[in-house]
Amino acid sequence: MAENILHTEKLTMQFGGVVALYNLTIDVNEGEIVALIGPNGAGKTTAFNCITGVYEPTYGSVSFCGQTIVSNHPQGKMKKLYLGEKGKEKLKRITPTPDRITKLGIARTFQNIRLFDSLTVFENVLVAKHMRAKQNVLTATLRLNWREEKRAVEESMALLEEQDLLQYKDDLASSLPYGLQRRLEISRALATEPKLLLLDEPAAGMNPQETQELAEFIVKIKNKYDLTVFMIEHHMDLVMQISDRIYVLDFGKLIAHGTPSEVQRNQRVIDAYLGVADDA
Amino acid sequence: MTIKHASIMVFLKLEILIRGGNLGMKRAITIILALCMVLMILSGCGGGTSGNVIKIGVYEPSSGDNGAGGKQEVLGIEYANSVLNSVEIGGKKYDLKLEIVDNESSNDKGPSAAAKLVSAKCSVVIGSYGSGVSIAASDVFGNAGIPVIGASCTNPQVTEGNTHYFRVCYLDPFQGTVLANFAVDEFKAKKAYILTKLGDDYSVGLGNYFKIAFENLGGTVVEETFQEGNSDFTAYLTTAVNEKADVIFAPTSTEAASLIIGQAVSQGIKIPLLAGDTWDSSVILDAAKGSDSKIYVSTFFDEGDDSAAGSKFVTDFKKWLNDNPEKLKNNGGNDIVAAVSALGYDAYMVAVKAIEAAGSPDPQKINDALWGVTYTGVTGDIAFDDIGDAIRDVAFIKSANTSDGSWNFVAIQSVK
Amino acid sequence: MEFLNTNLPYILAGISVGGQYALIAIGYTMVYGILRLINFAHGDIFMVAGFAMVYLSATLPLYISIPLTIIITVLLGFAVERMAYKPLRTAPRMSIMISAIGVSYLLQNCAWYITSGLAKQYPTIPWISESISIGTATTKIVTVITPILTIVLVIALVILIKYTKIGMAMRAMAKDFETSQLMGVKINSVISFTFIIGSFLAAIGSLLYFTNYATVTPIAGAMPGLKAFVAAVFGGIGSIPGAVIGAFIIGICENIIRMFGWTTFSDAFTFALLIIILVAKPTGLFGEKSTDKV
Amino acid sequence: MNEKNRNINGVITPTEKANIFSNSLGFIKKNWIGFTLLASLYAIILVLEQVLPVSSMLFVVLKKGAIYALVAVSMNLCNGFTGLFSLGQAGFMLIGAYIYGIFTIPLEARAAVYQYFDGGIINFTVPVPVALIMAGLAAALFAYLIGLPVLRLKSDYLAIATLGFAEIIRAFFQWDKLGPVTNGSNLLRRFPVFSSTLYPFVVSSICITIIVLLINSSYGRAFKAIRDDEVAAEAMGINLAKHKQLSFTISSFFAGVGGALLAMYQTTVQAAPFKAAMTYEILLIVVIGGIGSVTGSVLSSFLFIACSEWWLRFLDSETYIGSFRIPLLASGFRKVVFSIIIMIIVLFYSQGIMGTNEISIDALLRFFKKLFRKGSKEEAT
Repeated sequence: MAENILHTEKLTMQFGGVVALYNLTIDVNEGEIVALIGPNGAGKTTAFNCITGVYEPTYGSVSFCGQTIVSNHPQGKMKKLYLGEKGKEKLKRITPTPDRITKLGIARTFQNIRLFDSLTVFENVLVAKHMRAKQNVLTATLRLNWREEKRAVEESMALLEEQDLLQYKDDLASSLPYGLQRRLEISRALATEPKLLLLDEPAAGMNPQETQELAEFIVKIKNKYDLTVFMIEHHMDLVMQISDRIYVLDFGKLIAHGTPSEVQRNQRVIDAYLGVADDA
Repeated sequence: MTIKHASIMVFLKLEILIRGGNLGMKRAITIILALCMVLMILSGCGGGTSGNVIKIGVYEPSSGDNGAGGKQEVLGIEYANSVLNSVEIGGKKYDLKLEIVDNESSNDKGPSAAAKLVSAKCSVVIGSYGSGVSIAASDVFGNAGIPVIGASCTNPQVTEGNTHYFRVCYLDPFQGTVLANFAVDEFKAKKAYILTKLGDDYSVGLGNYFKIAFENLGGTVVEETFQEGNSDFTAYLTTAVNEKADVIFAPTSTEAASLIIGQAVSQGIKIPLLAGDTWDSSVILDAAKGSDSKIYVSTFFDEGDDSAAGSKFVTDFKKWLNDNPEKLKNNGGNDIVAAVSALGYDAYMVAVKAIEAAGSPDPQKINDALWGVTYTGVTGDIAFDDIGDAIRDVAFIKSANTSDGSWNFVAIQSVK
Repeated sequence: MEFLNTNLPYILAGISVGGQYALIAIGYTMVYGILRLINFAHGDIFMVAGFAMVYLSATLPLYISIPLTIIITVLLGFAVERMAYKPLRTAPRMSIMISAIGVSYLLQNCAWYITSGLAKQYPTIPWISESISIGTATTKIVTVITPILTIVLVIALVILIKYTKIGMAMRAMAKDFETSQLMGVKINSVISFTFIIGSFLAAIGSLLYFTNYATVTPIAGAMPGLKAFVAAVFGGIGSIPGAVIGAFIIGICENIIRMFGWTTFSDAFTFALLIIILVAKPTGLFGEKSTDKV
Repeated sequence: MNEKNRNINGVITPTEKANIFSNSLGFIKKNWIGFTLLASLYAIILVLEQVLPVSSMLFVVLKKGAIYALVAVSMNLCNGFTGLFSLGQAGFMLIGAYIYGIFTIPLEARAAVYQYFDGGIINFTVPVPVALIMAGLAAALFAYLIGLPVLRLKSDYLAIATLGFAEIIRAFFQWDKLGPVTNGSNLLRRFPVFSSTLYPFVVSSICITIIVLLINSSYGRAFKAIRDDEVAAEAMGINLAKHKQLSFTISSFFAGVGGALLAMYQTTVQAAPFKAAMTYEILLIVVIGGIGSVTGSVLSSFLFIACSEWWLRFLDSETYIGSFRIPLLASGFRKVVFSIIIMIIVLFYSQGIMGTNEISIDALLRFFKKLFRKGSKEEAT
């Protein structure tokens, strides 16, 4: 089996009294396309946010390529709740900011597209190159970083060309049609040179045909850039078609896990999606 | 003119360029706005000395902290102008015209106001009430070679180290010493509480000189400062009481003064309040009227002055005020003659003397002539020493009559 | 006891000024609660109330000029909202804030023009301007009345917000602007009502404040306004009891600072307090925490 | 306006793609029109100074306008391009002005200036350019320290906290105990000042050029990304804290330099005027010019100063046409009119003069070409 690239260990997230995510343990291996599915409010986006450092998880850890990147141990009341008698368990507390995680090689897109609206399509991609460039504010201002800049521009141009966005390059990101905005967001994520790409509902709001195109697109970029893809998706066609494995979440808990066909047959999954018939 | 015109045209075009294509309301408004600006430029470009007019600049605050005092000073100048509005030089009659700007009592707005006077080609400038603004604008006048006659700016730094600034009033070291002497003589004061306003050169300076003089006379002082815009003085006054001060010395603007007096009255504080020339204003009388507070100020001029020049000035000035409701309003709604009005009058007269002596409207010549001018004004004899300060050796001490809201003459105090 | 005797005046002044800040702070906190807008012009509305009283009482007896002052202030608050904030309801928050700064600039300059920038003597209101002695301290009656009146008004306001329909609408809007709009809350009238209450309290505050300090200037509203805002933040913006407690704390602390002779820093202290609270507990003492949804 | 014209000093248009990446020499080569314009601007000012009397109000406006342009652009960097709503500008200008004053007052004048503090405790001076840089650095240092706790705050809270810090700074500089250094609350004066209008122009234009370079650099894009969407920017690997801090500090650096220039213009320095009202004034300039537009800020600075100091001044004096006194004209009316104009702009032109657009050389050229073409067409018909 291929090497493990992402591992979450008992990831738990609590907002006030609401437990949005409970003891989530998942694995994503290199070169896979893994999907995370579940009904609305199941905690899928919360899981992404914990992995990418947007939220600090209440408990649990995330490791990436064998290195622990997020880890927390709860304090006070929470400690009793989550650690229980295993209170002696020693966890190093690691709470990095999202930019650090992106730098390590995890890129993401957002459920509700978050582009830089006042920047052009080209600049949107260029921004993602910023962190990889060897420069400081002085060299950048005085244009002493022109080699870096040149490289960033060329790479961004190449990327745009590949994604068929080149013709829109000088348009404002906000002026693009919806589908292209999605594609731009993914391109922008690719520009950060990730190993693992997290896609948060990439097919939201798309018709079957567009979804089909997206499926091909995801597979294409996965192969081209040697990526591992971990995605949240509602479109079952898409999920079933391209994912190698599926994790199913419901009310913050993992209820099923397996290949698409296994999951499809799983009764709990069916219940979660359709509701139990005599649910009083 | 053409250049300015062109610049505005460019702006107009740019506007059209930017909003190009978006015809309609906005564009119309833009064009109207731009046209207005062109008109403004046209009107802004008027002026300049022409024909037989000599311009006397008036650089005074009519707004801000010192607005009230500044206005009274301007009144004195305007009155003087109404008395004497022409001068004959070399057989040719020149009209004297006042060019009044508002320096807003502000050190950062002052220089621009001064520049306005310079660009209006004034031959000589009078002002300002408030030492800080005077210092701030000093260089603007200096660089343009225009002499300035300060009427009531008492801080030594105004005239020090330059040759174009003169003044007709006495200085803070003198005034501070006078007041310290008065405090010791009158009240046998051992301890004084000094309250000054941060960032006000007049206030801080006078407070400092009072402190030095008072300590030299064997007293002790407690000092505190307040910030601009402060309106709660109860805490300060409580400190004064707790420190068992014999006198409170508060050389502040009239604005703060009325707050201090009002709050002292409501706290039932009986300690005598002492202050410098700024407090010689009807604002103080209004604030103190009907209370039992004891307020003493040193000043340049006393309304009850019985010298011939003095009493004539007082009568005529009051008449002039009462004839002009607008002016009366600027004086605070009554016809009490403020010392700064008298000083403004004298400063104007000195300026006219200098113009006559110079025999020319040329600022440089007036500047040279000023050193030798002597004049007997309503506030006493005026002649300048080699720094440019009027030579003065007495100050008037007045106290507020709280029953009828007028000033009582107390003493003519000089330095021992 | 000796300590209390000598320092009683400071504490009295602190409580009194705290009450006045509280009345202004409520206006800030309610508007912020609903519109998420720092109404920078609020302090200036307070100042205009002062001037209105000065000019009205010059010609009219007090029993007419006081209600008239309050009405004018309320109308001004209403007008400012309608003219300067309503057109920008969908604009970014920064533009509304800038509009607020613009209104503040305009009001100050108008006041400056009308009064020529001169301080005006505030009329003496009989009884509350008289002096009384408390222990060793002598002060105006208004000093004593202020905190009492403040607390009475705040209780009335809290009741209004808790038990009336419009109060409920206000709370709903503070929680979720869009949803309450969808639920049929007439947002414009609720916002206007908020401004009316804020201005009304500011008018009362100005009556008390200027009776205490006797003169009104065009910039008289700026500092109390800022301090009242700090008080609102300190107490947790959006929370009325928070604003009141914050205002009293600031008023008292400010005077205690003066007691120690650190007068230069009495204003600076207020802001230092603000920064400390913002850094340590950004939601203030009683504010509610909100999590951004990503 | 067409999006393709958005960049000053040209970031990317297809034809330029080839030669944009080169060293600074290339940069100059590419922007030769801009530099020629700048040089001719200097030349015009020089000529004007020879032709017009020194006392002309035009120079006052130009000097103050240039200084305010720098300060406004620096504020725009922070507020407009990074989306940090900071209201501490006056405080940083104050630091700049004081540092400049303190370190350049000639030794022989110190006794007179620090008259209450026995000549002060600093007994050396530094050359003017060094002092200007020191002024900027000192402001930047303060900004850095302030930024550490404050920049985590969100929009309005950040605004009010920076406003508060500016007030605290002002109180500190007026503190008696610091008198030997800052001269307490008294005036600092007699430091070297500029006499030529060219001086503030040159300094300001250098500084603004640097800011423009920064805005168009990789860091500038990162700033704009933060402004547009903090969460997404972070997800793109942009370190929020670091970049906000950078923008804030750099903005303050230039505000400090602007403060020093203002000190030179005013010839005296005192802490009192550097209060919130000054920050509001600068903020209004930025808004009028368009938040996020450098050329807008520059343009509106000159307009703002010209209006407030010059063109509208006639509103302040009572004017008679014949014997008819024009109503309303009296001291203070200027400011009322001025604030009404500002309110109109804020309410109806909330984008300001320029919005987020810039006047670029390309756009100007195109504009003139179009004019020309139009002209020739008319001739033809």
